[in-house]
Amino acid sequence: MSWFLFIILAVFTLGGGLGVVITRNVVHAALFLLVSLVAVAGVYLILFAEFLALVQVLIYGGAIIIVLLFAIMLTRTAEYPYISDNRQWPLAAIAAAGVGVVLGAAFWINGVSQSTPNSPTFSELSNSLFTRWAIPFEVASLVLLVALIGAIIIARAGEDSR
Amino acid sequence: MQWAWLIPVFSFAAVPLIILFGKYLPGKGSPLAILAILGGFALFWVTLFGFLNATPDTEGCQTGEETGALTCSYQRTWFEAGFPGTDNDVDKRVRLTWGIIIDPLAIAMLGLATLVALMVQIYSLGYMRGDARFDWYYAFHALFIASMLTLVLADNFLLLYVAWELVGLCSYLLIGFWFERPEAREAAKKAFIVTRIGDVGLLVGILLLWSQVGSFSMADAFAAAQSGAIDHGVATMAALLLFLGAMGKSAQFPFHVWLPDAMEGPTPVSALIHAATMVAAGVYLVARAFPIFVASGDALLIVAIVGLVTALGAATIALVSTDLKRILAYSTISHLGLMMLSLGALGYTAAIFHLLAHGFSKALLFLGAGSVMHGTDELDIRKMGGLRKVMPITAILFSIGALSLGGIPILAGFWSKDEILIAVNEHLNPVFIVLTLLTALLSALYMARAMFVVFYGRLAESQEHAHESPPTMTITMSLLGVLALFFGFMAFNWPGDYEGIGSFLFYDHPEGFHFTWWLGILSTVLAVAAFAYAYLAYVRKSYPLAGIRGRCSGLLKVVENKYYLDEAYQWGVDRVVLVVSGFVAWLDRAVVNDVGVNGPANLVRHLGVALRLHVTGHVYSYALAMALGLIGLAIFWWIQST
Amino acid sequence: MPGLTDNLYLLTPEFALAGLAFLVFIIDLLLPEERKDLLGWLSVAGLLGVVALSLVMLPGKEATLYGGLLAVDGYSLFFKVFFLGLGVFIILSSIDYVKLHLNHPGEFYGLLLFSILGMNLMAQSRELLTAYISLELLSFSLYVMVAYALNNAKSNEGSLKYIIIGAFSSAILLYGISMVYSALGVTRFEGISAALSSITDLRPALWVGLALIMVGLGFKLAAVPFHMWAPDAYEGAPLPVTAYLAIASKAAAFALVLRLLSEAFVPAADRWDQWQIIVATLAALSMLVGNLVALAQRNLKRLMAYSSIGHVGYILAGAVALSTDSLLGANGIIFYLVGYSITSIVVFAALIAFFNATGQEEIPDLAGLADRQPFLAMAIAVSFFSLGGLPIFVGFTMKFYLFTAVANAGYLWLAGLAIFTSLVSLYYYLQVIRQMYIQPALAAPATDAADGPGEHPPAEPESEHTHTPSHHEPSGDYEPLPRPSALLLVVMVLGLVAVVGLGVYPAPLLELVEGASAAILPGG
Amino acid sequence: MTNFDQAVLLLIILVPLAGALLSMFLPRGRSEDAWYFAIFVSAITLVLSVVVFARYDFGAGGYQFVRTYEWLDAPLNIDLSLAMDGIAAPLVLLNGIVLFGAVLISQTIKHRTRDFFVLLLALGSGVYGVFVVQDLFFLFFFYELAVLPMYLLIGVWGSSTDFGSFMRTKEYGAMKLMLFLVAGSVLIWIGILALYVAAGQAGSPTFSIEALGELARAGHFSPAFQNWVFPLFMIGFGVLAGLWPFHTWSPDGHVAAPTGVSMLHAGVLMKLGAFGIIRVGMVLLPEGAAAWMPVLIVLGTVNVIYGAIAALSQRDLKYIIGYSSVSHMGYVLMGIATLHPVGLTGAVLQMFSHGIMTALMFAMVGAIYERSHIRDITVLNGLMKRMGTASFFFAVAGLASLGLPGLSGFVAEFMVFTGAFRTYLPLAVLAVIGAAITAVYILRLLARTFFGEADPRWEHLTDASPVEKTVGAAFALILLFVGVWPAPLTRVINTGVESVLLLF
Amino acid sequence: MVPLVYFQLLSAALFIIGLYGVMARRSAVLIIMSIELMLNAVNINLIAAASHREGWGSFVNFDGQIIAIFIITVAAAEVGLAMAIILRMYRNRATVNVDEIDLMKW
Repeated sequence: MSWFLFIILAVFTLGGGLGVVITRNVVHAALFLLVSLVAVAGVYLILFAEFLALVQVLIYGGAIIIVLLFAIMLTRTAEYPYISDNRQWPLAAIAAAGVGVVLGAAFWINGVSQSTPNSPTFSELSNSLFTRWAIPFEVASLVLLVALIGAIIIARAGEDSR
Repeated sequence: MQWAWLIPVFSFAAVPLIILFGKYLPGKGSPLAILAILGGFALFWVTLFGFLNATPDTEGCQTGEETGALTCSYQRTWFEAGFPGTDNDVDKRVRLTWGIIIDPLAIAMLGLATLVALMVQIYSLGYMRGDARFDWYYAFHALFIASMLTLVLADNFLLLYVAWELVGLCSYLLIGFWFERPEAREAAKKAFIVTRIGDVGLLVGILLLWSQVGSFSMADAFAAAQSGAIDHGVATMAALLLFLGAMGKSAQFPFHVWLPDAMEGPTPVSALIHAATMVAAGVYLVARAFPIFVASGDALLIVAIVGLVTALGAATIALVSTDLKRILAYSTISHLGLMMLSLGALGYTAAIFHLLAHGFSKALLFLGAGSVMHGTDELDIRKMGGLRKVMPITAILFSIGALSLGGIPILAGFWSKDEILIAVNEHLNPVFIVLTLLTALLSALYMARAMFVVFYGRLAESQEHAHESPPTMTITMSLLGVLALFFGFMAFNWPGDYEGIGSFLFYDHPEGFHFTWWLGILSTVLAVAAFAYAYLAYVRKSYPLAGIRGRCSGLLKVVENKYYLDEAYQWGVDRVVLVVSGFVAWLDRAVVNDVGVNGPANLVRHLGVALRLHVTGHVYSYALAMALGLIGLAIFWWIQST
Repeated sequence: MPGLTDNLYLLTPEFALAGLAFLVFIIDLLLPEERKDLLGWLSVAGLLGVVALSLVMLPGKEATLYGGLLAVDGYSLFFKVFFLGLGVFIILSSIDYVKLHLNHPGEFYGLLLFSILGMNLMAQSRELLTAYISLELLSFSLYVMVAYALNNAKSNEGSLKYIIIGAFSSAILLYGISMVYSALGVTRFEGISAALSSITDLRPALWVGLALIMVGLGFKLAAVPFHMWAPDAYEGAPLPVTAYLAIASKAAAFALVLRLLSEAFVPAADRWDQWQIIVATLAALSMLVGNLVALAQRNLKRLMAYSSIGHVGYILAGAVALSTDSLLGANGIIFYLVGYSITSIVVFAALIAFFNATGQEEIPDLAGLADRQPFLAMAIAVSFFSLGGLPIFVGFTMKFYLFTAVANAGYLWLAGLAIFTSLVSLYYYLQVIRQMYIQPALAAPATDAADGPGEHPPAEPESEHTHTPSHHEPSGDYEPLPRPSALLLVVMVLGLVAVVGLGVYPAPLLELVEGASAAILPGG
Repeated sequence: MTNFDQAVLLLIILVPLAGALLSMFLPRGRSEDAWYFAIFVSAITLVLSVVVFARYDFGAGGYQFVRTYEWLDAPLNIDLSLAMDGIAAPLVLLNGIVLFGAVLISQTIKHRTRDFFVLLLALGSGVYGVFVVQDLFFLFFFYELAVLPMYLLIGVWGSSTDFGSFMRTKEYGAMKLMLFLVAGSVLIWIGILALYVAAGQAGSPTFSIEALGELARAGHFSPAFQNWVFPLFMIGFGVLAGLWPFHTWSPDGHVAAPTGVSMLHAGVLMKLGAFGIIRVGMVLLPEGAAAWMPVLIVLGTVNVIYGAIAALSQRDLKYIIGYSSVSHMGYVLMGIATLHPVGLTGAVLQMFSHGIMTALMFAMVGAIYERSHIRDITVLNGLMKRMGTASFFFAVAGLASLGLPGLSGFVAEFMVFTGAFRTYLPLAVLAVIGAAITAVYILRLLARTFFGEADPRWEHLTDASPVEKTVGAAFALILLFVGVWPAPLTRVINTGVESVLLLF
Repeated sequence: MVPLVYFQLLSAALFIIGLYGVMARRSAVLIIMSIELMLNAVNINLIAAASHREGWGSFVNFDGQIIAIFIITVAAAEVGLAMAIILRMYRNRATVNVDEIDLMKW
């Protein structure tokens, strides 16, 4: 059963991913991305990471895809639907394959260990997040703040003095 | 006698004084120089009598083990290099000394040098009057004679070399004294460079001896040579190297080319160079280092051959030269060759005797020529004639010199030349004596030619305004004339204490005066015949010279062009030295610099330019590079870890 | 976890810094446009306050917070003060520039303060995620600051490239973290080091993961081959930001890398021996590529970018010398960082002054600067000589120290290569000095900057036999530049004093440095 | 030891450095002030140099005026230890003299005068430092300090020359010189690091020359190690000493450099290289030195001959002197390579003698160039008529350089020949021949430029200024003094040479 | 149960797809999307490891999930900021194609 789910989700994850990097239409790419991200959320589920699955769907599926779509709309150009790869894509493919071989080999040699996935409860997770990981958490909030301020400054229209 | 070192010091001391204060002194400082050399001359006598009275017990004196001759020497340390306290170990240390040697050879040379220098300096008062650099002239002069005197007195090879080089420098300064004239400046340069080439040999020879003996001291070197401590081959090598130096200084073939050109200097300077200083130094060196030459034996033969070739070749050129001073110059070369020949023939005493006799005569001749120049501003003998009428004193004195050098009996030159003939006859192959006699004949012939053409016959029209020289010049010439006349008698064993120059000045064993009658008569006949012939040819004009000229025109041309030696050297300098030098300079710029230096520099820079292309400006290629780096790093890391 | 937050007060400086940043944002809202430079002064004052606070509170304190996430020790104190000091100088150098050329000064200073906070945390992190988040705080601020010249296409472009490559390398770094985590189950440095020294059959996933982390950090350091963003970001960014990028962000990255290597890798001596060669390779590549490519640059910022890549190579070479036996390597790196930063501050302060006066930033524009504004020329020349490694400047001493450490670690070839590339670097530094001192000031900007050895102007055919030395008397027709502002002068003078002072007598600094490195390499 | 003795070596380094720093605060624009101040500073250093030389006790020998200042403790252990031995003493004196002369002669610098003297004094300080420090770090520190100002000194105050077939700009000369010297120091640096590491392996990591020397004597440096490290020093320092084929920076640099800089550079700076080979290479790596000396002496001989031959066909006065420096430094290298007490003494004396003579030549060439703006010997002629004093002093220097007895060059060269004669006879002969070639180019130069008819083109030239005359006379007198009585120098040098050669 | 290694391989595959996208795509927006794929690959890896890691170490270690939360946060911020910059770029240059964005190179 979990094998079946895994394969299905893996197909969607990778298929969506491939769609993102292969399709010639940007909007399609964003939708492929959505497919992939949701499938990833599914993967989280079969790993019993329900909270993460939730976060994934909310933030990625909800926020990030929307931002991306907005950006696509705002930066629309005539060739956008037919955007293609740059000239070095064969090299890129080779390099990516190389990285894949390295990573795959590393994981594969690591060996197949049988164990049952389990997951912390929400309260364990949040407890840890706000005690042990409090500092990174606070810093992460500052990161968000910085991104926010930056995005506002940079993207605000009508900045053309000086 | 210990104070003999002051002889050169007087003159050395005069130099800076004249240079610094000459402008403000009466006579522009010339009296200083003359006083200095006068002091030297006086001290020479003191030294001479001191030496005559010296015994092996006198401080610093000893009798040579082999020769039995008395030698006195006095040293002070100059400086030391290397480890202290390891005396005479050539690998540890060298100790250099100031030292003087007083022996008959040195004394004879001292006498010649001081006297001739004194005469020349007094003579120059008149000759150089009014010259813009009068003070410098006397300064150089003083330096010149001081160096020569140091050379003569040096008891070690290093000091000798020091003085040797200074002599070379002074000849450079004096030959080029009128440096505004390109010929003078070129001649000076030539003199310095040519002699300098010989000096390379001298220095190497000195160092070779040092490395064998462990000391620069002549006494040590001679002792080693005589005791056979020096290997025969090394002795020959050293002797030849020393002789190389002597060849340069004494203008032996093929280094003689500088001497005729050296005529570009003021004439009194020529007198000094030719009689007492520069060229005498070479003969003096060979005489001084005679033990080494003797130890070698082979070297002596080379000396003799070089001497003979020089003597004969120069005599032929003198015969056809038309410049009065050049005739004298070639004559000097020829006579120097004779001296060398004599030394090579073991005629040590003869050579020195001839050196002295020739010195006085040649000084006289040059001063005479200077007087002629002073009176006529002319040196080409073809434009002269009959000067006897306007310059009688000069004419007489010049004639004395010419006769003396020509080998007319009872004059100094006759006796000394005769000694040489004897030595050659005794010790060398018969070919040598034949050629030596030929040289003697030629010598008489060219002297006679010069004498007759210039002073006798009809007074040339252009010379009518000529006048006799001032007394400073004529008086000094007269003194030299007296010496040229009577110096030859020094050879005789006079009654009393004086036993002849051969017992005063000797190598190996004292020799009394001896005379080989057939040689004496033969040489007399030859000399007289030459003078007679010249009289007929140049004064009476009764002998058709043109015929001879016509018949030997080819030979004549070669001789007139001085056997094309100058041209050969010029070719060598232009085509070899300058080409090599130009090549090296080009190499340095085009290869070493442009390829060897700029090459790598450009390579690095172009590498930089090429390498920067990897930053394409496209962000995806940055990512690609990172990915490739990632692969490399991961694999590298993995491999390292297992 | 009991006692997890007992020592929270040790983070007071960080909280104060964050507070200061918020204060700046708030006051920004209240100030009128023309008084915004007060914000700079406020930041400076605040930073100095935080420095004082740190110096009062922290010396001698040794503590680990949050179960090993953060360390408060001599090392972090040293870097804290160092970063805050850098911040002071950067802000001082930027006040004029910001007033003249940039909008939104309040946010500028606020972001700068946040990024300093990020740097401080980087130096303190003892855990991969904390380090990563701190690093992102720094990076995000920098992304924004690089883009701060909003209507300048180059600024946009630099920022875009920077953020793309930054995010890309973040992903790689994170993947590395995930692999380390999946292999070991820990992300704390001491856990990694314990695992490295104990586990006998370590797994490839760990190796590859660590390699990926090095790639991610390599990006931040701009080590070859992860350096290509740097020239573009440097060139695009406004000058003070370039300075900040070149100096502070690099120093912070090294602070992190140094702690990571020292605490995680070096104690596992056997492993570290194997990995030194990898670091050495990166170092060698960085020196070579950085210095060689710098030869071909015309833009001053770009030149500084490549030169800084070269310097990264040297410092990485120093990392090879890290060992538990000797503090030489760690000392060398920290000393080098300090020296390099101070020297670079002088360079950038001078460049900012020059830019403020002329708006130019190409090398040929500097022609005749020695006549037009001698002090600026002197400042640049001195700091370039220092960067080129010549005495009596700190550059010489720091290089000597660092290379000695490298050689002492058995990597004489690497030290040799470093010395050689220093020579190469001297060439382009001299080219700039040449522009300033030898080229006459021209009315039109000079034409060709790059003729060094090897390029002769074509020979004049008519110059037949004599050579004609040309007399280069300076023509009087140059325009003097206005004096640099007092602020920049102060920065430059202080910097120069430090450059010379540390070059002549670095002992006091090295004592401090030793305290710092002893904290991360207790065995040394 | 008096207090003065304890502080004098530090003072001798610090005085010019402090002078340089203080000069920076002189008011800009009044060039005379900077000159006067530099004269003041360099006069003090000259006095210090003379005093320290005079106070050196040659009877006792060894290192004197020893003083150590803590600079950096463990783990690097660098101390500023100062000491002077018999080899350094004459060079310190030389630097004092030449620096003073160079400052005096730089009266003609009117452009950015203050900066010029700042750099010049810094250069002098670096040179002093190299001679008197006993620590490799500081030796290298001062070595680089001496090199550093050269770029600007040549680049800013130099002159570019078009030679028709090629061009030498001052930028080129300065850049080439700088890169060359720094390239040399790359090797030196590597060598120093190698020594440090080797000392560390022997148990006591140190940069102290004294401590390293003890390690060397104790045999802690293996022959293989010495054999590969010594060439680093030999070539590295050799670059500065003009070692063939790394000499080419020298003529080009001199052609471009201003007078005072040429004087200091050819006069003193090139000696740093030879000094480094002795002080570092030979003392610390005796076996390596012994193994490499045949190479060095061959290169030295090539220097002598090659430099002389190349000088023969140069037309630019400064090129001639530049190549002659290459040639003369060849004697120094030969003397070092003989490993013979006399040869080595000769080498050190040659350093001194060449320093003075070449400085004098450059000073006089500078005087001529200042007035005629030309240095082409085929164009200049008859200068003796117009610039008698300058010509005279130039001739004196020229004669010293061709090894005329009575001037210092002879004594030094003679000793080098002597040493070489015992060890490498054929090369010694070649070197003597080189000296003869020197005579050829010097005389050719004198004949072309100074003698001959007065040229109306040069009628406007005035003779040397009082300052130039003073410098010329002083230098010429030194040449004469050393040539006539070298003992004051040699007895000091002997002690230094002895302690070096006892290692072999 | 699916062994850990398959999740890891899935993550690796997604990672290299993202990697390829970054290197091969022209549009800056698509590059950002590819980076998001890579980050998701990281998260899969982390969460899979965290889920299979019971009993390792001194406490039940679910740090992987925490890290994943942070990553998602940062990723969101990153996308926001990147989009702002892309937008600014578009306004200034009227393009978001990275192969046209090469004012600065070499």
